[in-house]
Amino acid sequence: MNALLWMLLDLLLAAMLLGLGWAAVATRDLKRGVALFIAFGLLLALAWARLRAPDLALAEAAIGAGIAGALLLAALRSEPQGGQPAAVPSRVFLLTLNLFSVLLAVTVAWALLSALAMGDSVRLAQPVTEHLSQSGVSNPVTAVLLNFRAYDTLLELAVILSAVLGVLALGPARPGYRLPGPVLYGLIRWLVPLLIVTGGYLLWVGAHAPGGAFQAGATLAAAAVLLRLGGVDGAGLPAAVVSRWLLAAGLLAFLAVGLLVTAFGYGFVQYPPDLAAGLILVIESAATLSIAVALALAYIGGWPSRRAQSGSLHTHTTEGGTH
Amino acid sequence: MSLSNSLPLLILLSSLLPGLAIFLLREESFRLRTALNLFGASVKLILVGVMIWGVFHEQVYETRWTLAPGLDLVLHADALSVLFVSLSTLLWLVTTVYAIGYLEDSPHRSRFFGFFSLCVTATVGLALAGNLFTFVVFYEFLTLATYPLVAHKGTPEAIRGARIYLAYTLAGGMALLIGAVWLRTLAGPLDFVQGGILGGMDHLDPWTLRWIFLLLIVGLGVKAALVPLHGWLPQAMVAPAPVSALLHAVAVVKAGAFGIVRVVYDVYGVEFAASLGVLALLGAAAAVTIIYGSVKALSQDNLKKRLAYSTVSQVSYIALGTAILGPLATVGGMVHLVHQGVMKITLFFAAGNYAEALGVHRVSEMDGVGRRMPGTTLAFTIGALGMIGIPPVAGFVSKWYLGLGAAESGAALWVLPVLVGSSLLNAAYFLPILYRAWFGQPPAKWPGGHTHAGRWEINQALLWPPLLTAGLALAAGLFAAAPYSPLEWARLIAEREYSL
Amino acid sequence: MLSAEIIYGLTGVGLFTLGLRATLLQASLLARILAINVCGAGVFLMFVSIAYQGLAQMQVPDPVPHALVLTGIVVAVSATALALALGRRLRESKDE
Amino acid sequence: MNNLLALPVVLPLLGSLLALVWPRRADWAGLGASVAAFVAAGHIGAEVMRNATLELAVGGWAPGLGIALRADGLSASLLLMSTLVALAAGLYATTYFAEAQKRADFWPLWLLMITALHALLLSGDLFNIYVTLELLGLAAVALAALGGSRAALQAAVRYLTVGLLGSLAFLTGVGLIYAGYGTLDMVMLAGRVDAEPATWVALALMTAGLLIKSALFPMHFWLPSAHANAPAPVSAALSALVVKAAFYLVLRLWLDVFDVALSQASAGLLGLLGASAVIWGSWQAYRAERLKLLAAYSTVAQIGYLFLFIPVLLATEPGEARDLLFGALVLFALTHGFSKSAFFLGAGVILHRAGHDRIAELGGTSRALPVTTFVLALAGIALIGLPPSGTFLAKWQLMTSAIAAGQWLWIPVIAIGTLLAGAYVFRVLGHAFGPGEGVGPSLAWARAELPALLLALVATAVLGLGAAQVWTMVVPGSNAEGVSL
Amino acid sequence: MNEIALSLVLLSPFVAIAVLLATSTRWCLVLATAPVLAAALMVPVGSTLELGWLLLGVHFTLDATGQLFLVFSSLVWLVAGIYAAASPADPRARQGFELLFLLTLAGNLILILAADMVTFYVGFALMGLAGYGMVIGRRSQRARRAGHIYIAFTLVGELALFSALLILVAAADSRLFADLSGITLPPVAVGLLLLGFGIKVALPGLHLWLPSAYTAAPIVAVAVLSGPMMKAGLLGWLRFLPAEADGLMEWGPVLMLLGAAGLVLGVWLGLVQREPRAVLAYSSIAKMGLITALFGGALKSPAEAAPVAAALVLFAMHHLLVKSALFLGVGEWEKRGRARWLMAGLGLLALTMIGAPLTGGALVKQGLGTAIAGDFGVLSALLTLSAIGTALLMARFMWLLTRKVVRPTLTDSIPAAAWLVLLPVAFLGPFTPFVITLEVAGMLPLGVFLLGLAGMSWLNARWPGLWARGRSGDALTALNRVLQHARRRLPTPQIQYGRLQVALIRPETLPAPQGTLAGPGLLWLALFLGLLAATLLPH
Repeated sequence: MNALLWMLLDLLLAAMLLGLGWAAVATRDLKRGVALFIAFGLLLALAWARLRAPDLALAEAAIGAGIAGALLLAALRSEPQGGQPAAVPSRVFLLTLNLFSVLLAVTVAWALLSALAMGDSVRLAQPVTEHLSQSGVSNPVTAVLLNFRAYDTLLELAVILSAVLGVLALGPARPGYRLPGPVLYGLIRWLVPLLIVTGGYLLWVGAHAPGGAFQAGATLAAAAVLLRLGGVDGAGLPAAVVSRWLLAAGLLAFLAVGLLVTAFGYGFVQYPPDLAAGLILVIESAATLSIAVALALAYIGGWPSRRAQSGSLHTHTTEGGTH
Repeated sequence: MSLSNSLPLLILLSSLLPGLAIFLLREESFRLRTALNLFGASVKLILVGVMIWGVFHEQVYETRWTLAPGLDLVLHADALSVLFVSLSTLLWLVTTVYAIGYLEDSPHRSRFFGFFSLCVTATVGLALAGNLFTFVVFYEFLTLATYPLVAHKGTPEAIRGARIYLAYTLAGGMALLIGAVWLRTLAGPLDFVQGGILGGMDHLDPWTLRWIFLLLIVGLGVKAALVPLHGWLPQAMVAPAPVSALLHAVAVVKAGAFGIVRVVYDVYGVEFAASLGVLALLGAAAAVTIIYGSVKALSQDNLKKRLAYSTVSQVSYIALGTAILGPLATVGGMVHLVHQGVMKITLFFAAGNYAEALGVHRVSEMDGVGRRMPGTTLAFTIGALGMIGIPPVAGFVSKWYLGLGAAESGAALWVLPVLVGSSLLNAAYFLPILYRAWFGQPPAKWPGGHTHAGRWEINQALLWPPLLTAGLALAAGLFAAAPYSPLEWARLIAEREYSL
Repeated sequence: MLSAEIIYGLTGVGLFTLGLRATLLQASLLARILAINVCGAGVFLMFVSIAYQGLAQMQVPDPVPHALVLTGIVVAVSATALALALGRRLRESKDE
Repeated sequence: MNNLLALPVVLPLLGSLLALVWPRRADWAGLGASVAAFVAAGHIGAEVMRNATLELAVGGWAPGLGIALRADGLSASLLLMSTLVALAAGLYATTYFAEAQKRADFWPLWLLMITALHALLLSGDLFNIYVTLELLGLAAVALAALGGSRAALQAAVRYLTVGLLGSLAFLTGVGLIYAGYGTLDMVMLAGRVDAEPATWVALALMTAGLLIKSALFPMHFWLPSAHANAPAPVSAALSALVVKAAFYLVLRLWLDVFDVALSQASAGLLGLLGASAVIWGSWQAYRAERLKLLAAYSTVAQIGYLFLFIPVLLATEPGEARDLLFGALVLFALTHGFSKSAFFLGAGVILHRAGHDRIAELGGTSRALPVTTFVLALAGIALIGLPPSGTFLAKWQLMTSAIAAGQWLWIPVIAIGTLLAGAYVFRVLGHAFGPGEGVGPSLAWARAELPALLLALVATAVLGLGAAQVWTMVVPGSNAEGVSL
Repeated sequence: MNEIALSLVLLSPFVAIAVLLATSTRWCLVLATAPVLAAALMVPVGSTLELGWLLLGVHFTLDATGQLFLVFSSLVWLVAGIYAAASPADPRARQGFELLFLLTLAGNLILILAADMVTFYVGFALMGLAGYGMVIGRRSQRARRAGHIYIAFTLVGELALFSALLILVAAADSRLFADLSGITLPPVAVGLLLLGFGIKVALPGLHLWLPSAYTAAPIVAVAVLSGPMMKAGLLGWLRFLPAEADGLMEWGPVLMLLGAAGLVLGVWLGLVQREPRAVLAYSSIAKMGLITALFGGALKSPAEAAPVAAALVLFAMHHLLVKSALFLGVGEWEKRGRARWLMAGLGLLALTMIGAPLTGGALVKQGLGTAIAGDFGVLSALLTLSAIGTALLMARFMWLLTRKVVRPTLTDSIPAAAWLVLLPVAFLGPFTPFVITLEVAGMLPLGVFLLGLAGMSWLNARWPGLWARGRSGDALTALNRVLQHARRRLPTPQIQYGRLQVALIRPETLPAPQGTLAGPGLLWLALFLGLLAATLLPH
């Protein structure tokens, strides 16, 4: 009974996901599409929660729906209304395409089911739980991210960096929004510190509970987004020179630790067990800053103009950043 | 690092290094470039002299470099290679002198002489190639080294000629490559061995071998200008005179012919090839080419074109000699390798002189050049008579042995008419030139060319090379029976090939 | 009785496919990026459902796929950012 | 515990960070990192020559739980190539980008791309490879967009989109594999995989994804515009390295991981696509009107050659013959890497000097830029596959094995491809030799021309005459002795 | 000693050439020829000279036949040399006439002394080709045409000879003439030899080059052409076709037939000529016809071959002397007109030519007669026929000389003197013990000769211009036509570029909505499914 109820709930959620997803990509109206996509993201976060992946739920909410949504909305602003005139493929072509897509889905599903049915379902969960104690953190996801597969994370930070550098290389940022009305302004003044505190908390808690550098960074970035929406062109970012350092900070810390330990006879990125917790925290905090600045810059879409650097709230922001 | 395994390499380097050095020279540094050229050429000459002596006394010279497991770059000296090496070395020296005179104060001489040396390097590499792979390598290398020479003038027709040349030779190289690879998969590393290596392997399917032979011959036939693969040769005439001389006498055309010899004698083995029946095919192709080339030459008014077609015809004598089973024909073919080179280079030098001094490019303009330029015309005459096969010029000796070989092997008696016919045609397109040159009335004013002041008819650097080569052509015939003469070498090769 | 991992796994496959199809058919860059994100979400869903399968034996789901998906999400957002910036630049170059 | 393996990844990454925080010192940071990476790669190569494969378990966690970096002959040789090409191209870039701002933008991205390449070549973990693929893709796109022209941007957008699709397909495959076998480490996987639906579909998905990134015909549609419109040094790296990285992965998966699940038919399909790529790419290159477009299409063709090797490899019995062919494959990849980068750099020089790269108007280049013309010629020789370039040896070996395996179809393909290559290369040279104005100094522009010359020489001379070393590196225990002096 | 003498003979022309090139004095012609004659008289028969290093290995020897040829030829060469050296310079003819004269001489000497076939060929070729230069000596339009015809025939002849040589050497496995007699000669070779030498001896059909050359060339050239060079052909036959060799008997009749034809042809055409030179030319053809026939007879019956051959050689030598002398005389006549002493000398030569009594001609003819007494019925008939024919021709010749008026041009006397030296030798013929014999065989031609003269003057008085129809050196343009034909342009193959059509589709241009990735995407999906299918199929 209980299980059946769960299944029905699952089916409902799945159906909604598919429906929203379909609606988001099928619609001709981009505005609608984006809105649907953000909704889809939130629904996805729900699904993560259902699947016992709270870290992902947080990340999805903060990044997948939040930042990505913000980016898309910002992009909408300059998108010509109504999108391009819809291109109509020939009937036969569409038919073939659909046929192939279905075939693709069927084969992948077939493979997935047979894979799920194959052998033991434990996979790497076993070794992770075994070595969790030596990882220096108690949250297995964080353990995997920053210890067992720290190398992935290192490169992942590089990915973010390269994306941002790509954005920056494309030229200066667009002019920001005009100053909003007092209500929103007040709201922002009230929200931003809250977000910053949240970010700091997420970073801290990541060691043993859901949360971590990415979620934290995303939250800080969200604060910057709000500031920009609040008419602060610079989104409270420090001067370019500093921002560059902040961008690099995460990777620098990572590399520093990773290489430093080798000086003591350890392998690359091999933490001494007793120092692991501290080192991870150092890396994570640096990474948080980098991620935050990176996402913020990505949202702004380039270096803010000089004038913007002297935004009203930026000192405050940087304090918060160095929390 | 003893001489026995470094000499071939040294001979190669003696033209390669100067060539590379020359590329780096400034256009103006005329003396240094000339010095480098002549130095390289003379060093090579000396080294080759050593090699001749050594090979004659059955010394073994071999350089081996492994490029890939199972793929060795082998430079090996045997009688045949020495024959070709000495020819190219000698003529390189002469041609260099000629080119220095010919190109004085013309642009891009560094480029020219650089590629010139590379071209000779490639030729020598071909000559010394110790296995089919090495041969293919240098065969392609030669194509590359000659392209810039053909295109040297940079005029549209020069570019066009070079392009056509390239299209033919690259295609040919491809056929050769495929054939070589195919053969290698069947027969393993294809080191050249006197008497061939395939004869022993009776597990191979004869038809496969025939196909491979066809591929190889098509590949080599392009450079050897076998009809119908000869189309590039008349087009390549746009090249400067020294280049044409080198192309026709030593480098490209000869490389093809030499390759045919190698394939028939040292890969297939002449008896085995004959037993496969592929020699008949080769012979037929050669015969057709001989006649076709001569007939075409008749109709050319452009002197260099006429010479080009005569090359088409003459070089096939080598293939013909190879295609006839029997030592005498072999001797004929081998010795023609040298004789044709010496005679043809003379003709091209002379043609170049006419163009340079008088602006005469067409046969119809040649009336009375003999009086204006007796030395050049004398050289031309000797070369032409040799081509016709008139004793005692070298060409006679070649034709004599070819014919003798044909007569000796009753099967190939059909070759005699070919020889006779081609000789008649040779006479028909050469004698009128001689007649005009000597007995024609010189015009009041020559078409053009820069007037050369001085007591010589033309710049000495242009006068002596043709005279020298003409003398060689004469001597090669006159003292054919003397030791170390080309004929003697050819005999030596034939003896070793047929293990007489 | 369908287990959750199967339901969500298949949903993932579905999202993957329709995202892919839309990516191919959309003309506007923005829409295309949307579609790619949906497509990616489908893939992530597969991963997480795979992880969920671990719940049966060990009482926690397999954390590795979670970590991977977390990485994936970040990568996706980075790519989105870059793509949107490119699109903006392109449009500006069209305007100017 | 061999931390040496981490260096080719770490050093460029550090370099990029330094270049990021000190924009004014970007050149030095970049070049320094490139040199350091080159040295590290050299050490790794030497190590690999000494004992077959190196492994580093990052973080000290056993492969499976952790991520392993591995270097064998294949990856080590590709690593060496990429470091050298990167060094030369970087050196050229310092003159290519006139204003400091551009260079400050260029260096960090460039070094990130190099980081990604090296990480990809060394990685032994499927998901990690996905991350490197993404890093590579994003950095490459960003660099390709540096040109800033409208065409460049359009190309970059398309490049990014298809790249993302490719990586997603790859990721899906990874997911299926993980679901099926519970590991991401390729060596462990090789031990576990079996001919099962999961394997087949996963392999098909990953291969399909990689085929897009390696631009195998008909998935090459995005390449020409992207490579032709990027800045010259970037084009060089894209054509020489990035595309090849994807091919490297295909090779890895097919030969080392999934060989049990393979079939001659699928290999044959790849071969057919490769053959079409050879013909079509060469033909398009011959028809191209711009030099860089020609180079880009020639890349399409050369990638085709690489895929031609696969069916022959699978048809050849493991053993000496197969090792020979494998070495030839690596040799081909290396030679193309060097020659193509040299070609692009040369094209860049011409573009800079003449202000255009329209082939029909190249007249007089041989006078104005003799060295660059020489570079184009040398690189062209390697592209055609004429001796003494390494390509020649590789093709020789490929044909040998193809004939031995009875796969005759590839022979005419190679022949036609080679002839077409000759046609397009010498079409360029013909125009370059053609009439035109201006006689320049023999070495116009040392910092710009020398790197290209270096690369071209490596491709044509070093890899040709020293090819035996490639086999000693790639094939454990094959010791070819040098010249017997 | 002998070697030295022989090498002196062979070298002297080349020494002379050297002198000529150094100091372009024309007397080197004499310098070349005089020592040859001297040596020829001194060198004993049977002396040999071998030069293994030269060419393909060269062998010289002097046998009886060779000595005869050498003595008479060199005598003619000497006189011709003096004549040429002394006669006034023809500005146009200057270039290289002496050089070619000497080269021709060298060739002639080489072939006479050659003991192996290659050497003989070398000499023969050298002589024939250098002869071209002498023929066109005057550069007149007529001379050029004659030269072209001459060179064409010569080349054909030499190539025929060349091929024959190859076959013979291959058959005999030796290059020495000595080794030929042992073997059976391949018919192909014999045919080629007949062709090759037949051109030199002007067999009917192969004679076409001769009249034009004789009428157009400078007189000195004609003298040596008609004398030593023409007889070289006969020597070739004697050398290459030794009667002892097998397989020649059936060729005898062929030669006899050809010879007879030549005789008739020569006489007939000769009678209708209007130039003294042309008449002499045809008389040469007729005489060589007779010689050919006799040679054929010798081949037909090897038994009696030797004496016939000997007599034949004497006969030939006599003709050699007389014909050369006649031509030189004509040369004088062309310059001086009808000087009495000149006409007298020519008359005497005509008499010895027809073999009138008391002349060397009578002797050699008698020798022949005795040699062929026996079963050579046909031959003796031919002999008589030729006697009559020759007589008529000579009559015609003398008559033309008397009729034709030539305006004297001032000349110096040395050539005339030289000719006068030659005159008695020619008249007395071979230095056989001189016996006065009166016999019918000698009287008949004399009578015919006188009758002929009378008849001709009468006929001419009766129908003036009767002989106007005669033409000399008839038109021969066959070879030219062949060349013209060959000159027609053949199409040269041009190779086409960019025509190659590739039937491939661009994936971008699928029937997909533009601006999307749908086209490539579709292909991509297909690719994925294809790969999957290909992987699944075997399992």
